[in-house]
Amino acid sequence: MTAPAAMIELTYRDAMREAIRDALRRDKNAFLMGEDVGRYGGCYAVSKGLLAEFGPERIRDTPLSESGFTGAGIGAAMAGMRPIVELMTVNFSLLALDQILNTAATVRHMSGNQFGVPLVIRMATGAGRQLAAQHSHSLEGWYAHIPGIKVLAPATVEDARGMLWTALQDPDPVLIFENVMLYNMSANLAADAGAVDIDKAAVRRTGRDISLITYGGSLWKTLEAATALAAEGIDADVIDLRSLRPIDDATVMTSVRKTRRAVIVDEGWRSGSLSAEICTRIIEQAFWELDAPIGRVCSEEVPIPYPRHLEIAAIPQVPKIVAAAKTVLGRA
Amino acid sequence: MNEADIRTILQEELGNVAPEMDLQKLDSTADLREALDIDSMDFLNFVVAVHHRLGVDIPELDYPKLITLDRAVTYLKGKLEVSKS
Amino acid sequence: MTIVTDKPRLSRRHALDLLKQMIRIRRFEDKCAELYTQEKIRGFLHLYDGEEAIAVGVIPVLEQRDRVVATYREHGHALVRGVPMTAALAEMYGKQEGCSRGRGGSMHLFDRATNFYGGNAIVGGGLPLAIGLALADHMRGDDIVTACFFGEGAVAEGEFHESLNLAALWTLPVLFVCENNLYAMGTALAISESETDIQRKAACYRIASEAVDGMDVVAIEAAARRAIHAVRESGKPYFLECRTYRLRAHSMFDAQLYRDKAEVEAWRHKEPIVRFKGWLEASHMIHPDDLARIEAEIDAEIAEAVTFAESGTWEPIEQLTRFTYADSPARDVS
Amino acid sequence: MVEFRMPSLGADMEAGTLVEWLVKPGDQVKRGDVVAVVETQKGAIEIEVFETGRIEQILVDLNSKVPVGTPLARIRTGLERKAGVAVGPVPPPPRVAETPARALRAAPPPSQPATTTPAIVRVPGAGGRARASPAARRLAEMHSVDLATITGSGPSGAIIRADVEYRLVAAPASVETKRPTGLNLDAMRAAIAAAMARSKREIPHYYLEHQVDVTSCEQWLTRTNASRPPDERLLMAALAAKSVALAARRFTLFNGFYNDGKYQAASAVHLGIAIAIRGGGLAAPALHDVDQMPLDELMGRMRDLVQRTRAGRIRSSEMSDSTITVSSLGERGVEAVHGVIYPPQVALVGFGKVVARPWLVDGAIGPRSVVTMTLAADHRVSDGHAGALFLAEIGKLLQEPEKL
Repeated sequence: MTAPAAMIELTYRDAMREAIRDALRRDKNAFLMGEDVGRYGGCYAVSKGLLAEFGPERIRDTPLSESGFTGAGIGAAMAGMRPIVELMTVNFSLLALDQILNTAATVRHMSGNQFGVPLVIRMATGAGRQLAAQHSHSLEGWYAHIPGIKVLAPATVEDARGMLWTALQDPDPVLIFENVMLYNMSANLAADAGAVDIDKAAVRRTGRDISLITYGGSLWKTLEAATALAAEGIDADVIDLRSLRPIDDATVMTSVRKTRRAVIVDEGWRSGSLSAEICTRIIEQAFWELDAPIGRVCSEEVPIPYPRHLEIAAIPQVPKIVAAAKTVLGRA
Repeated sequence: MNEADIRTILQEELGNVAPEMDLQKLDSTADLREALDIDSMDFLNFVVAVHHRLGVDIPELDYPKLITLDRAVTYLKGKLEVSKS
Repeated sequence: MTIVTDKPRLSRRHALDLLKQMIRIRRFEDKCAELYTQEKIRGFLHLYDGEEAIAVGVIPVLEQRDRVVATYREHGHALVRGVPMTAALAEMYGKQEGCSRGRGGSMHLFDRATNFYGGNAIVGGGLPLAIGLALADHMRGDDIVTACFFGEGAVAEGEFHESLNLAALWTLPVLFVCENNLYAMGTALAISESETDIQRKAACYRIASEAVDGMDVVAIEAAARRAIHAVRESGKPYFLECRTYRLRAHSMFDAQLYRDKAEVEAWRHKEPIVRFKGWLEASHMIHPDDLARIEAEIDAEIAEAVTFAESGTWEPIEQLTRFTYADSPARDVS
Repeated sequence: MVEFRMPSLGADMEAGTLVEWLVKPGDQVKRGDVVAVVETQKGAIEIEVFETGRIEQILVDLNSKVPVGTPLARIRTGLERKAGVAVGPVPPPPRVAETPARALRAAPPPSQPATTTPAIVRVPGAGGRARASPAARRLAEMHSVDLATITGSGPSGAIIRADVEYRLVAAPASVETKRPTGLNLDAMRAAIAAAMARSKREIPHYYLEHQVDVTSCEQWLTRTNASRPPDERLLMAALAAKSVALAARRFTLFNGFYNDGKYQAASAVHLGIAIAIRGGGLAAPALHDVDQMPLDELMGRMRDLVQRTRAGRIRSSEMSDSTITVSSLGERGVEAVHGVIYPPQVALVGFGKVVARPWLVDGAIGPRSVVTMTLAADHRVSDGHAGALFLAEIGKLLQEPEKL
């Protein structure tokens, strides 16, 4: 039995920075490009200190030209580089949606497999910092709709540390969504923690009575809700999707077939959301095992408001998750 | 799925096929056709139900092994073991 | 016709080759139009009649290792760059023998062998792509030039300005070739741009630029030699505005309500093939049988391409999802 | 000679209106010349010709709207076609109706799996738990019905609401008392008595008997059932019923109703199946159009009918419109049954039990399986001779079970 690896405590932000540093050290073709990633140290301080270590060529500040530098990332990837494009937040990614959809996701199929785009795009997502409507979107579901790209939602420090390297090895574009509320979260991690898989969901808590299915920033609220439910004798399975495209159906269905009840927690707006897709898949694949309609806890269908009390009311919270679970269990 | 389970399932299905009869007094060694006045149609319905409930195939050649409740239970227990291994 | 004196190398052989390349494009586009009216080619079809001098003048000056990014009006560029006429026509038929496996059609010709990064149907969409290709070469210190072709319509897109800025800011080896044919589909230049002298826009990003008579293949070639040499030496971008004119409609289904016939007729006398052939005849560098030979060779090549496309095969439906991802299995129509 | 046709200028262009000819018969034209102007939804478009030659004849007059591909003029080319290769029509893609993209929305080509909707995964209920729809489960809970005692008729054997409803109709009381209160045997006894009395009073019965070799039926049944799961297996009763129905369609004197002093032949064959109910009781519900019913379907319906009759779940509509009845005493009865006709019907065919008999086959004696078939018929409508032919026909049909 070798001695257990030394454990270190680090934040989600530190873990992502370490992932970038590790990638750039191991692959000379890898480089980071985005607004304020260099001298400013990154809007969320993820890339702080990297400029000094790797220089301006590989920690490349860009003008505010999301379509331009995202397209540049795509071109560089097609020519053999391994770019990590940081789009600061999903809110600004809308200006690069054409490059992501019409070129990155499409060129391999449309060119008859002559050109691929081994590119990683990282962006922050989610509400909770009172940034109001234009800076608080959760649009992972939009991107998870597009064939040709993969979409990840690291919710834990371990995933923040481990997903990037695996994503960089993928021959196709991979989008990584980092919920803004997670950057300051800290956890213990093995000092030598490395790459993790990017296509399997994880069972973060096991229980027999109900399946709570979620991803990204909502994971921790869901786990808190599961603890509250346990106090009332309700034992919940908590599934962290980790990959939003492809979705790990097998893990979801195994859980639902066991518990026969499900609640999906998704910070996107309800209509046409990722939770709607997961609901449909459960009905298609596990209808005969269900004992109650599937519950959903999503953001209210409103532009996210500035005032704190309204923002809290607008997005999923622990009490809402607990209530939804009890309704599904017929014990509301 | 032990013997008792199989026996209850068989009794329930016999109840479906011959609802008019009172199964409590059924002698488990008696020929079902006599005891419950079962004809070939009833017997086929019985085989169909057991097939669905236990998921085992029952070829026509094995029908004689289901003539009494006890023999049916032993036969089906053997079949279930085979299909599980 | 400006006779550029510092042009020692306009040998007869080279002149005939330039003429043949232009006629080859013109007759290929003509055959595409015919095949479109017979419903063999579907979708959108944008033909290059009148602008041939630009592709023929610029692309041969590039090296094999250089990269080319074009637009949906890219038949001429593809042919001159070396995409086989058979594969290009089969692509327009939608056959899997096409250069993009039949999946792209006329607007999306791709060819890895010649570093031809496609047609792109999004106006301006190719510019950031070209920036990225050049960024990779720049970071690796590779002596490679990326030539990026686009129409004057792209100038109105944000991506045009973002890309020129990045190219200059990061010293990227990009040759921007603007094919200014005066019309963005149905919108004349004068009603879409405040500054219609397109090449002046490059100055805002400190990019060297010049405008060239797009109807003079010799002038284009000379400018291309200068531009590509400059890009290769300095690693800096260069902006070439080629002033040309589109003789056919924007696409096949266009009543051309936005311009009058007299204007089009006027340009027919100034188009690159008429001018270059006239100049060659005046300077006795071409004999009548040269032309006959050139046309016969081209017609034979076109006939072979049509036969190749006609006998091409449809990609099986089972392959539908293949290459959505690098490793997606063939039979996965979920 | 070549035809100049209305060109297609776009996928969404079905037709064009020729508004101007720029050439006339006799004019010389060459490839690329503009020869006409066509009005489309996008405006007037000049049309070029791709042939070189002389206009022979104009085929379409001005301002007529014609579909794409319509010949507009004939051109005498005279010389071999210079540039073009005889461009034959592109063989339409084997499975792709129109352009590949549109085909995806067309019916999926045959070679593809029938539909691309993900099949609902048929996973056996986890842990032996009955697979039931929410609707079925809720109803069962309301009436404390044990789902495990119900065989489902839903997809892949799942229990659906209708299955629970049936169970409730049959035994609304608690499970222990096995007597189906839905079935009032005394009332039934009275009804049978009345019918039989009326039949004997009004109908001059005559009886015929006919022994039939059913060995080929038995062998065919054994062979057929060997490869079938239980719920698709067939029984002799089904062969008997089908042969009676087929014969009844031909011998119309035995398939109809006698009312108010006259006989009315029935247009269809609704076969009454006589089913004995344990503890006394008899019912003969009808199966409709048995003569046109495939054997497998007939067997399924007979099994369902027997089970529902025993459980007292027969709809009144099923009781009244038989056109002829067949009665079989099953394996443990006697060789022959001379039944009583159910008024207003005019015939009843009976089947005794199948017995092994020495039988003359091609001159040699050998063991054969034999059944005694009987006919009770209404002498007001038919005579013995017709009855004999009717019975013989049934016997003949039973010699070729595979044709039933």
